[in-house]
Amino acid sequence: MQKDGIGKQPAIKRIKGRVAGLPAISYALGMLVLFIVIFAVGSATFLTRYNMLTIGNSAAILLAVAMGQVFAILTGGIDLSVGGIMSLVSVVLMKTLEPLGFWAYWLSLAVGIAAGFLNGLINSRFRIPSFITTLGSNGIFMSIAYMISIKPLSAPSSSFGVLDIVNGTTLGIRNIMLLGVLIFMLFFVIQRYTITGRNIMLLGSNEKMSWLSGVDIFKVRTIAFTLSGFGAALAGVMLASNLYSGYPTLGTVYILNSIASVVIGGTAMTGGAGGVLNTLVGVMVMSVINNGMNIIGIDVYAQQSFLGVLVIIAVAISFDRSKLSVIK
Amino acid sequence: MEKKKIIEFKGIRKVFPGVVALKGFDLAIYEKEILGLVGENGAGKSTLMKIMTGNYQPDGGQFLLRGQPIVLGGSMEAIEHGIGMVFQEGSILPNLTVTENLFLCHEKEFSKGWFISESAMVAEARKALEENGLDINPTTLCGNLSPAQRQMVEITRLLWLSRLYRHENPILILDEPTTVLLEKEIKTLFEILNRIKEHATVILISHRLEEIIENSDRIVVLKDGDYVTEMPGKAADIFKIEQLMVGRDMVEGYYRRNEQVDPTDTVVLEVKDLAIESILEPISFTLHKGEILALVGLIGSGKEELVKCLGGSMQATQGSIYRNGKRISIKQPKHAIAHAIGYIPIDRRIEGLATDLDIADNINMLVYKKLKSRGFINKRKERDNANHWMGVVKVKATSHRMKCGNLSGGNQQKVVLGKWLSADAEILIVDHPTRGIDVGAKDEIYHHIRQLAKQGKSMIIMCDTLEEDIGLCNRMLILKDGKKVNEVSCPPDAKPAPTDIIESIV
Amino acid sequence: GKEAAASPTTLSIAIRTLTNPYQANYKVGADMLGELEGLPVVTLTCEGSSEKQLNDVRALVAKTNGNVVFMIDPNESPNVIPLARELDAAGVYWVSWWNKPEDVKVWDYKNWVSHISFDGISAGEFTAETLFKSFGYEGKIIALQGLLSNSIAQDRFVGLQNILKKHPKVQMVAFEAADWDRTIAYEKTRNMLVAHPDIKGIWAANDNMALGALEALRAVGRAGQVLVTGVDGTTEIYEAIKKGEAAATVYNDSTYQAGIGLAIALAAKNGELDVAKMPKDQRQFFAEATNVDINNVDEIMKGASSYDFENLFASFSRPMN
Amino acid sequence: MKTKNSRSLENISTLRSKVSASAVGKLYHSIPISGQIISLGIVALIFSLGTNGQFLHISNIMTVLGLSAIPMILCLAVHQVIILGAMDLSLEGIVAITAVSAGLLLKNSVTANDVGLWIIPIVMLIGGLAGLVNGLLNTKLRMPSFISTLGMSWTLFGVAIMISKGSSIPLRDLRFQKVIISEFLGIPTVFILAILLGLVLYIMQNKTKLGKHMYAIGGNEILAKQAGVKVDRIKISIFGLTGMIYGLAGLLLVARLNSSAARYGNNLLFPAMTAVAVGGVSLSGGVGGALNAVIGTIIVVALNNGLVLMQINPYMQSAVNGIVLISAVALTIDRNKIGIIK
Ligand SMILES: Nc1ncnc2c1ncn2[C@@H]1O[C@H](COP(=O)(O)OP(=O)(O)OP(=O)(O)O)[C@@H](O)[C@H]1O
Ligand SMILES: Nc1ncnc2c1ncn2[C@@H]1O[C@H](COP(=O)(O)OP(=O)(O)OP(=O)(O)O)[C@@H](O)[C@H]1O
Ligand SMILES: [Mg+2]
Ligand SMILES: [Mg+2]
Repeated sequence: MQKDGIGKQPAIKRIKGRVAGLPAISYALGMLVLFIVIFAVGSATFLTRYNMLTIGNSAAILLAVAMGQVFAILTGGIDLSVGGIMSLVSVVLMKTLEPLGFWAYWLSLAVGIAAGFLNGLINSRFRIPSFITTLGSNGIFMSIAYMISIKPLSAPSSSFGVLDIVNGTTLGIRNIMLLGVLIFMLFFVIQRYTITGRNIMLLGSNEKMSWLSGVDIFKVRTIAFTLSGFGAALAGVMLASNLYSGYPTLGTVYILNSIASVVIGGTAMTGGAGGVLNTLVGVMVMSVINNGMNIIGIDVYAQQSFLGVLVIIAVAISFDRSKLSVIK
Repeated sequence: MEKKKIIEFKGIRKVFPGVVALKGFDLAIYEKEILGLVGENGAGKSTLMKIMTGNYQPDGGQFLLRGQPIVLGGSMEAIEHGIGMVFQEGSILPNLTVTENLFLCHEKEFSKGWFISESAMVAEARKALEENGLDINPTTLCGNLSPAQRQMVEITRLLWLSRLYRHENPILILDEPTTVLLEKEIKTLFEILNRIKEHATVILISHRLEEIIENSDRIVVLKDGDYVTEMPGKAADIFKIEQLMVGRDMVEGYYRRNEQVDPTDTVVLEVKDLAIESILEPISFTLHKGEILALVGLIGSGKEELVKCLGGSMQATQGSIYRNGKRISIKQPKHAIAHAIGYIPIDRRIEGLATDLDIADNINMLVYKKLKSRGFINKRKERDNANHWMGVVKVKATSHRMKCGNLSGGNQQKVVLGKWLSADAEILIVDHPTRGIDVGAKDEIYHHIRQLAKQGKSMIIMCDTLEEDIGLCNRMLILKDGKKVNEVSCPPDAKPAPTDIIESIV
Repeated sequence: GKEAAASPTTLSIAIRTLTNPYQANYKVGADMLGELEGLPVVTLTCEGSSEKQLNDVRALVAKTNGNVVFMIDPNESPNVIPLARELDAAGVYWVSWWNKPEDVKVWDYKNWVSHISFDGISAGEFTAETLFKSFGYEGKIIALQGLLSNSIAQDRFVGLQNILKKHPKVQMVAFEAADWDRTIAYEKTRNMLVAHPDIKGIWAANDNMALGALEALRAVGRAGQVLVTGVDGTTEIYEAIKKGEAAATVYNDSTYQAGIGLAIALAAKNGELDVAKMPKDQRQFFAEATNVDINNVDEIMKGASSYDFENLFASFSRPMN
Repeated sequence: MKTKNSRSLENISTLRSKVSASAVGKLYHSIPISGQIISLGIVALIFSLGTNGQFLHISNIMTVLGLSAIPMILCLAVHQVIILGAMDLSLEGIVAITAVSAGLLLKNSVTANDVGLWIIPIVMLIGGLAGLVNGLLNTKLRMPSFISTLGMSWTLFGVAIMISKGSSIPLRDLRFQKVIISEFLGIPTVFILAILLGLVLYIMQNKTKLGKHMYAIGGNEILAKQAGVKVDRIKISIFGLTGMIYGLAGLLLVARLNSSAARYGNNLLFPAMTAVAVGGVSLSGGVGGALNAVIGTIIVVALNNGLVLMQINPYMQSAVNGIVLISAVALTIDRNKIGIIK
């Protein structure tokens, strides 16, 4: 528990010492359960099937962006362009639904992946910090979306059928949620069981060592940002199908929310620690809080504050400090 | 001559999750002595010292300073009580200048009112550096210094501090200070230490037993977090100490000479006229299958740069490299690795290890391809590979999932070695294979190097001591001022004498 | 459900934010109706996220077991589609204000009672006309657009362009998007004033931006010489009109919007309106907004003494096709 | 392709070393922000050509300087935390709460308050307290500053909305606005104020213990602690100081627009962070200082100004902004100094 050179144990740690031995993620899970209990006690409707599906739906979309985002963050970088990518993807999808039908989905995903690839290329080849790269490219993607359509695009009613493939339900569960589960499994396997995933972790924890050990850091960085673009593209597609619409500011709010979910889950902004599983918990915490506040009827003026305080409490209790030698 | 006790440990215990680092340790330290502290990697030496400086709090027992029980809150408090330490991991901040590092936390000595006088600081820094025979510009960023220079800056800081607080008898702790130093600097360091011993206590930790014996007044041996024994310095017997540390008799025969095999005739690597502008003049040599080639030369001889070119972290300005007769180009480390050339850098903590990841992640990183089954990395294979290599290099840890940052300094080195030994390199370039590693494990590593040679792997080594170079290698290249000056063959039965070699080095 | 009917129906407004006075007044209207009817009121803000708006609505439907009616100001126009489909499925009555794509028709959905909007084009036209009159229909102007993707912003801008076509001697030398934001409007205006120091007026798509532009004019010492116009009808712009620093605004009474929207939805819920039989003119229509300039500003500032939420379609101005 | 690239990188570095050997090179390297100055030069050149010299007209320069004052103050605030290696996202929340407080405490049309000049210490106190909480959460509860400050931002923004009921509060006291829009020797007073703040911070960073220790923490927190740096205390002070400066900026925003609202805090964070990065402050800590913050802000503000002057279509502005941003940084970032590019 003790860190190099860090003398006293903070109070939180001492309390935690008593339940030590549990894997760190269990605190986050415990936190999640606690919130669920509080909201369930606060309102009888919180645990209804309808509301669970609502939470699941919004969590699935946030999960897709955050899954991508976490790869950018694991390398020690950040992806501020997920919002722009989501928006662009949504516009492309709406624009091409009618002529292309289901193929529009593939086209939209390809656009998002290409956007992520571009980020990775600029970041690694020209050695420009990802903060600047993706901040800049976010603007570029938004402008492209504006060029495609200035007006918000809505799905033509003729293509509701195609949209309902993503937006419909299977055996009473929203397809978007099923998609969320698939995306989670995919990213989980990539992080844990592929060499690329391992190399991303290595790069995040010691870049120079990775380079000296023969890791192709250009390639790995590019892949990480491409994955981030892929996650954002998936989220864009899900959201656009969900809202039957696409417009150039659709994804903006997901930039900060995706980063927040990643960090709440316990992934360090410095890279190399945390990952996909943590992010799942972070996303669930965010989604449950957001929904629960409405369900138990927190005054709207107070909601923003309530969210802030809850997030602080959640992280204070559940953040896994044992993996990090410094908390920045 | 009765010396006064200045420090006393009584039953000091320190427990980390899963490890008892110190098991009720008792020791007294006296005024005006150089105390040598030796023990295996992970024996608890650094932990004990960090308790002395207040960086760790003991979980039990008592720490008496000048007869008084005391609890220190951190380095700064320790310094005020006259205890200063040079840490094994180094504590120089790369983004600050030499001056800023030297006087970090003591800027008030140079303040006029609220403001610090930069010029006074630089002047004092220059003086302090000169006193220790260092030719370093006080305004350079420490990130640009060599590891040796950084270490000397730290020692300078310590010496300056001990003077600042004017304690009757300051206590200076040096945790493996010589691992990154050059011969000349080591000599200067010990001259200084022997001089200040007149009014100070010096605690010295090192795995180079020769220098411990030569310079200590008293040697204390630790094993598994416990005090084993102590003996007077100068007369101590190196074999006895080794035996005490390791707990068994060391295999006779230095450097496993008896296991040395003759290389085959197959040339696996040929270097032709390789040169680096203003560092290395065109050099040519060959490396055979199963051969151990030692590169010997002083700093500035160009040997470090030469191997960096082979490893891909530096670029030669001319010349060519042939691998199995085919010309290859190495622009980046990954190219070298693609040609089965592995380079183990000397600055292992920074360049070799991901301290926030666990042992298995570090050991396995080069061989993930072999750990896959059905396209995905297999957890069981991962565990087995990590455990195998941890055994070979004798890493002392609770499990293969222990975070590398929590390992002792020597064990971190071993992890890096294990990682590279496990890699399928046909040619291994090892910059100081046994640096910071205890005698028991050293022997194991010699054995392993011999095994690799027997399997037909070739190696280029640069060792801690000339004796080690001579003992390990089949052949030796001697470099001087960027030129190859000599080539000496070292068969097991006719090793040259170090004195003969030194002539061509200097 | 059946037991749910025993508990009172919740009145809910789903709007964008409470951080600007126009939007904040929605809440006032909703609370007013709530008090009148003795029903609970819930305000949902989405802070610019369409997805949050949809989910918040869903969450409230879940919480109330469907015993709820909505007045919704959709975050973006196409969002009415999922809202309409969702609320149809849940059998919840609702009324939307402002945003709707033209090709989406209210009468294709059974629980979407009405869509009401103020005519953005005519608002843009009125403010432009009044602004141009202030400098005699000859000279240069600059313009501040709202959030670019927003259709109301685009409508108002179309209104401005219509009037520009009418008066060829008025020239729009530059326009910028200031995202409805006062600070951004200030900065964009300061920058545009460097390139075009000789302008005669500033047209803004809402009051907030107009007030930002006004402070920018003050900073260069030209407040009062160059007039600004906005849309929304806030107290601050009225004062500026009275001081001769602003030319005009259009008052959209969001208090009334919220109250009447909820009243219509509630009437449908209570069976007082038979949605299927309502004429198309009541299903989607433009409501009357109040054009404000120096002539009527004092009267408008006194405010509505009371609101009439009984006469559901009193504000009807013209049909929307 | 790969080899070609590494060669071009190599060429750049040999070019760099050749440049640094020359006299010009020495000068280049002796000025810590020379890269950024060149970047500003390039931006100025492009826009002067694009606007027939209007960009470099004195009135435009003064406009740019005047407009850069508030972002500069914010950037000067946030860059301090970045030097520590931490992150501060509470900017928007703290500005919102101080702006609303200023609106309600100065003579206004909603309440009967009028604290006059006392408002200056009051907003700094409010901001400072919020900053202290940031620091305490980060050091004592060991929470990553990224999330603790984000949580603080949401919390304070919510409080600001609650106490202002979401509406804007017009001021009835014109004195502050007068000061803000006044000029001294033809230079906008706010800009002078911002520069003075920059100077104070510059001296603090280079001439005081607090400053030196700040950099030590940014370099490596563990080692700094080992050397005896009181890490927690310094982090808390810096977070507090940063909060105080936010408070000041909140007041200036209110004064400039002569009214206050919670949403005045919106859209301020990213420009400030961009200025930090463009100015050459390493986002991983320990490198860069007040000078970098100042020049970074001027570049960013000049960029926005140029886009408007050149009448780039608003729909395209974010793209042009993005491209120019990336190119400016690509040309000038000192990759050796920043070290690893993340
Ligand atoms: N005066 C000397 N007496 C005995 N051996 C010497 C002397 N000078 C050099 N050597 C030997 O020559 C070799 C090279 O020494 P040097 O100190 O330059 O390099 P090093 O310690 O191997 O490298 P590094 O700079 O990486 O620490 C070593 O094996 C050293 O023991
Ligand atoms: N922060 C820590 N967390 C967990 N275990 C630790 C920590 N620091 C040290 N240890 C363990 O305590 C034991 C003693 O370590 P210490 O660093 O004192 O060894 P050492 O004698 O200095 O070894 P070396 O010669 O390798 O430097 C080791 O087993 C090490 O793994
Ligand atoms: Mg040690
Ligand atoms: Mg040496």
